[in-house]
Amino acid sequence: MSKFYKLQITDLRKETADSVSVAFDLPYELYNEFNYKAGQYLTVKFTIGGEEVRRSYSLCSSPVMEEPLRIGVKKVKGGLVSNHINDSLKVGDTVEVMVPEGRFTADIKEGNYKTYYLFSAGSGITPILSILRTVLFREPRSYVHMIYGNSNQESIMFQNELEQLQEQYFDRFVLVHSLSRPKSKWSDLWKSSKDKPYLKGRIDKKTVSRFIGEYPPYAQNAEYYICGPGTMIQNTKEALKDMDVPGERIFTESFGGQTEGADQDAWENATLIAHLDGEKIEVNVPKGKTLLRTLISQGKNPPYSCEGGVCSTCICKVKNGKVHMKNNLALTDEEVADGYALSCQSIPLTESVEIVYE
Amino acid sequence: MSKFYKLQITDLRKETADSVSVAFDLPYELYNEFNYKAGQYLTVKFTIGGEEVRRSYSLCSSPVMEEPLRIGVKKVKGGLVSNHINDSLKVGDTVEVMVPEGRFTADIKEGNYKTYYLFSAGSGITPILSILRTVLFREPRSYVHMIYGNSNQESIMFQNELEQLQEQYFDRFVLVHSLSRPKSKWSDLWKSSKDKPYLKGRIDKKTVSRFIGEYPPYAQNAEYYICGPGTMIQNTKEALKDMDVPGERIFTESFGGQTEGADQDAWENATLIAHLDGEKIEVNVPKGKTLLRTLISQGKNPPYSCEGGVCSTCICKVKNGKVHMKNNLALTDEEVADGYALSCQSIPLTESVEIVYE
Amino acid sequence: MSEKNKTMMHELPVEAYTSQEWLDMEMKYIFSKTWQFAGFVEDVAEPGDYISVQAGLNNIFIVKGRDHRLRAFHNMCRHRGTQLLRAVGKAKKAISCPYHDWTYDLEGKLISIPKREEEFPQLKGELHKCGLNLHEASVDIFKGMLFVHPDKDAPSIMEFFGEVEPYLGPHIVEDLVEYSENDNEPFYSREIKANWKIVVENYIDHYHLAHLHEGTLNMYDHARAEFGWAGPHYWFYEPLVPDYAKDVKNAAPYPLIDSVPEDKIGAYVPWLFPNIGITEGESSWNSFHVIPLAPDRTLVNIRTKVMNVSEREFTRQYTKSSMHKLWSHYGNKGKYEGDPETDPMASGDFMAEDVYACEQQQKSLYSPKFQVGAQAQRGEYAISKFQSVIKEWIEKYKDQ
Amino acid sequence: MSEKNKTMMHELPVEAYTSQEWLDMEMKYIFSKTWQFAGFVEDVAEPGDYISVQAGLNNIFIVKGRDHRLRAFHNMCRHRGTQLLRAVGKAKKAISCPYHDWTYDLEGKLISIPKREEEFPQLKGELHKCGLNLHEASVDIFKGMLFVHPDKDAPSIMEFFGEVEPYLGPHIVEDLVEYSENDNEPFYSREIKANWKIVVENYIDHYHLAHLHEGTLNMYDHARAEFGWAGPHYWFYEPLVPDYAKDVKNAAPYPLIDSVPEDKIGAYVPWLFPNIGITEGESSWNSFHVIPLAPDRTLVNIRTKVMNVSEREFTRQYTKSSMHKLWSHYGNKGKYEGDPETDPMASGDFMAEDVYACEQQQKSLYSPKFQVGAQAQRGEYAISKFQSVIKEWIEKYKDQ
Repeated sequence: MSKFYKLQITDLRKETADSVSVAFDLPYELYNEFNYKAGQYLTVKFTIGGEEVRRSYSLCSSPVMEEPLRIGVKKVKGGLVSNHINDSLKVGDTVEVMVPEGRFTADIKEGNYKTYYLFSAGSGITPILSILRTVLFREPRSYVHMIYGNSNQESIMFQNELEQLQEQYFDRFVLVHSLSRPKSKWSDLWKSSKDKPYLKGRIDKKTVSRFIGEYPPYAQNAEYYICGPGTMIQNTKEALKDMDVPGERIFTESFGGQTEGADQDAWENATLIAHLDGEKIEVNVPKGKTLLRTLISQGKNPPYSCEGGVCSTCICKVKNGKVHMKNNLALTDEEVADGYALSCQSIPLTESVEIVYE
Repeated sequence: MSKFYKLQITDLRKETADSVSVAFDLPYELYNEFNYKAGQYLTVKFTIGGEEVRRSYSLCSSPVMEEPLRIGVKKVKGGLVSNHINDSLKVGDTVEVMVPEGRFTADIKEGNYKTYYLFSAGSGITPILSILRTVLFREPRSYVHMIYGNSNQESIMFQNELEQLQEQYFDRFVLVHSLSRPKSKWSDLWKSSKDKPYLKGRIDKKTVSRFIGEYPPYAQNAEYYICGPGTMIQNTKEALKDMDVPGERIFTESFGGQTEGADQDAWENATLIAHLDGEKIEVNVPKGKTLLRTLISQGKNPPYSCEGGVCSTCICKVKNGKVHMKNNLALTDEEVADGYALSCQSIPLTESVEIVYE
Repeated sequence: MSEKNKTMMHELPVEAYTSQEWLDMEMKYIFSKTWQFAGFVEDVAEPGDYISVQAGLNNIFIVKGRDHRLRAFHNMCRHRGTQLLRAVGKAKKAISCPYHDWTYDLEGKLISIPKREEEFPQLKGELHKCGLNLHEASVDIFKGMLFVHPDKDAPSIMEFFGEVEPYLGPHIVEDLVEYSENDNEPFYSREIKANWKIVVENYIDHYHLAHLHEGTLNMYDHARAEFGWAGPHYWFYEPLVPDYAKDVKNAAPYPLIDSVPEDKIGAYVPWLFPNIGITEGESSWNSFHVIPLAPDRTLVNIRTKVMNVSEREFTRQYTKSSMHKLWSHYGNKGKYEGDPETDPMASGDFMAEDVYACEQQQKSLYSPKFQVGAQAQRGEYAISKFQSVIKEWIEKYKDQ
Repeated sequence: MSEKNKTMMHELPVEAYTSQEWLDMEMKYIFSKTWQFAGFVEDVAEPGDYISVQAGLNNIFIVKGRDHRLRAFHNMCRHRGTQLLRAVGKAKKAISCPYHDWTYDLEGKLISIPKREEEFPQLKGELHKCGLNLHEASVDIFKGMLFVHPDKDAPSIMEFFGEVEPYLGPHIVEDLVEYSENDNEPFYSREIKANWKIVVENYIDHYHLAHLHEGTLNMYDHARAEFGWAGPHYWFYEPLVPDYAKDVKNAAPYPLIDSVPEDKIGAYVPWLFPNIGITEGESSWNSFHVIPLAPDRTLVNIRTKVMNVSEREFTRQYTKSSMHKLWSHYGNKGKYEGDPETDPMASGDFMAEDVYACEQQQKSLYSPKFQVGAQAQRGEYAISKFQSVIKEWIEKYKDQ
């Protein structure tokens, strides 16, 4: 499950002042294992300052093109791994990488006739770029209507690539930039050019509803992909729901700052009974620690990868007691109702909690 | 086939200055064999000046009335047999007669509802009279529209009989006389009488087309019977064809002068191979002789009766080589195309000719 | 089979008057197997004139050849079946289908196909020998009327009508001329909401004359009616009532038809199987053509002929008749009192009375309670006889 | 089975064109298994707008959600089947059945039942989980046209039309505007007395163009036509005749459609299976919708689109064209001489000519003599091909 492979960096490309994309060389014998879907991510492992840390970064490359695996990484303020990648890695370095994972994927098939709405903000572009390029390349009859939010012109990742796509697929691809703090000289430039309009402000409900009104779906099988910070996801999703977009057509992936749920009182020193690989583990959960981290600190080896509530590798079933997930971007409401939880995000709400890794 | 019966003359009636009708006594035992259809003819045989001669004369009697067989014979200038009959025969004489033959017949049935167009000229009246009387008597619902052409009033054969029929069947029988050289006093007489109009001139295209226009068919199953000299037949037939009368509704019988085809160069002394009654005969054809006469002069007994190209008794099939028929009033174009020929009219066109009597 | 289907109209089940299946059968086994009325001889007067008529399932055109003989062909191109000729017209030497210009001569022979070589390489040799000539039908004339039969080798029209002919009126129809308010339209034409057999049965029903038409057809002497059957056809005759007979010359609405001898004046009203009646009267002669449109819809076309006299003479008779005292007692009083404009039973018009009776009878056929109560053995004998002929005819051809 | 029923129209028996049974089969196995034309995208322009259309046996309504995405549902209340929405309208947030006020949201979910507790105690829990939501259908857009499919999980519309798309005209339909004499009515609408397949076969018959339409569609160069089959669909293209092509800018009746490059001007006339043709010309673009009403009745609705220009510009082109000398030789001369008002064959109107041919052909199908004589191997190839597709489709679904 959590096996890491050593892959060599073949390319490192500065995308903006504070972001980089990293391409890996994939040996032929790993082709099958590293087969991926547009929208999935790679989990990388570093040992920084003696501590093993894992992070997941979405692939911005497309699985249907002859190109190396590539992830996009934007510096997070004080972010251990993102700064390491941006500042210290160089071509030729070897990185430990897990096989691609993630449920934020589109079912892209040549015969499809769909309209894809892509909403992304900041580094949320990475999986969206992968989906975008794959759709345009693989589904010659589908349409893509996309908004990309950034703070200003200079923080737009993959700018050249996006412009090329706009030119190449002008009849099926609409891209509107949304800039929260646009630099005026550049905006003046844009205003004079019909091809490069942008919306001012953050991606919010009004932006979304106007955008869809202006670019209604042509192919009626429409799907909505959202990737960005939690608030952007929340806003976009609510806007779509207000417009009666059915929930099953909306797909989200959280990037950047997490949306915390309402503060929950964790049960201090609750008892955790965990069934893992046939072993029954009983242990107290220290305050503030997640069920996953509690087990890891006991030397156990529970499955996990992103530790961000996104990937669902650490999924478990709650048999007794209740837990609160600080963040859940992976499980559906129904899965939660059925008792599933992400152990990397879960803190106990009851005196005793019993979980099973299935 | 060519069997002759001796019949006694019971009546000889002068029809015009140069024509006579001859009635024969038919013994009861010959009733069946001499059963005939209106329009057929008898072939009579005489030995005149030591030579055996045969001629065919149409029956003017009707098979459906209780009356003797009767033929009409008009003198032909220099005609051996017609003069003999007109001048030498008397009641009580015996004549050698073959059974009635001929394809110029109408299918007369009580239930019929037809319009008969009868065209006749001169002695061509004889078979026409037979058809006319039979139709009027047997088909109470049919109509007859008739033209009878003669040179003048005095050469009209069967005049009384025709007048009687006009009176009796006034609602179904129209008769118009056509006189080429009418005698004026009589014509004056006629002009004063509505019942006896006549057309002046020979029966030609205009006459035919006007006549039909004036007396269109009432019953729509119309048939056209033509009997007279070759030119009269030709003219009438062409007139009918010009009016789109279908060929299969037209029936003709030639009387008097024959229409010769284009002169053909006969192959002198051609070899004739004839298959007759199981025998294979090989013989040279002398110049000017027909195939029939060649075989007869060799003492063979080929079937024949009229020797005028009318009756088709002498029909044979040409297996090899080509022949020319001087006259053909019996075979259809299709029969000729299928290789049939009248041997009494055929002269060889190729060095060798092979025929079969079937 | 439902209960209702077993209910009988004398000889035929009720469904024979209501179902499409029965109409289909009749179309196949009666209307396509009989001589069908097609008009008057003068409708196709000159060479080249044609008319096309629907005779049962068959649309047939009649064209007069230059030999003045009529030909009849199924009005349907042998290529894809498109109708060749419209209602009435004048044909040139050839007939072209409007759809793809296949062309036939007036004998029905196929003489030209556009793009023959490229498109139809299988059609070799002479075109008229390719088996694609027009289907021939039969046409003939009876009593001045044109009849067609869909079969090329139809039995003679006289085999069909011969037996009834002696019972028809002595009128010489060919000498009469048609009378109509509008050119090219029948004197009377109306769609009746009833099965065609209901209309026929009304026509041949003697029993109703003195009742339904007590005020409209009372100038004929119903008591002295004679009638009978001849082949599949019905014949009927009744003389004038004495009051009318004694001054018919002045009272008749139109000039008397002179081909009828004085002692034979009366109404000859035969029904020619299956769907054409003729009404041969003292001063007019009419064809009464009954055309099924649907199980419950029937078109009736009446064409009328009168003496060929000058308009002045015609008008003089009409005026004389309309002022004649006879008509105050006879011929045009409604059965019921009411508005003659809106109530057929008060109209004083016998056709309106008949139409009313037919439509009301048809309506009742759909009632679960419907049953025939009783049959007048003389006055309605023709009705059950007609129904048996229908049955016989269907039986005869059904298994062929 | 009678003789007649075995007579074939190329691939199909004649009864396929005359019997209710066949129409029923087609309704089940063709019209309920294919994407059916439902209008133009602008018919459902704004959120809340809906239209309801009959697609084969299914009445389906299309409604635009506030997300501007179309939904399609079977237009029938799950309670007792009453139709929910009439032809055209604007929906609020919910759809109520007029009969008992059962109410559904725009996603088709049942959200309210009057007197639910007393009357329907068996319906427990959330209403939309009671299995009584509206039956979903599919809706999608192709070439600016709305299509519906009665199945919720219909195969993609592009699976259906994809193969023929490359053969369609380069016209950008979405840029054109509808042209009609009367608002909300199609440019042309007419009930034709013929089976729907006769109408289709006429549409795809290349052989008749130079003949039936010799005076009306002669501005297109039939000799240079190209055509073929793509999936179940037929495509057809022919260029303008040189006379017209060289001055098309002045001669075209309406302003030239600017999305068509000069070298691609012509008539693109595909037939999209089973019952929608489009006619993409030099200055107009038309949908030709063929709707079966009965075995022998078919409704044809034509909607037409033209360039989105000012009325002045439109009128200027129309005037220029109508005075253009080209049209004295082309485009509007009847095949026969006669009264253009009453005689379709003298009308100079190609639709009238086609209607005439179809109706005449249908009539002949009932004749016992009817047979197809021969088939033009190139000009009529599409007809038998279309018939095989019909057959295949029925075979495919009949045993499922």
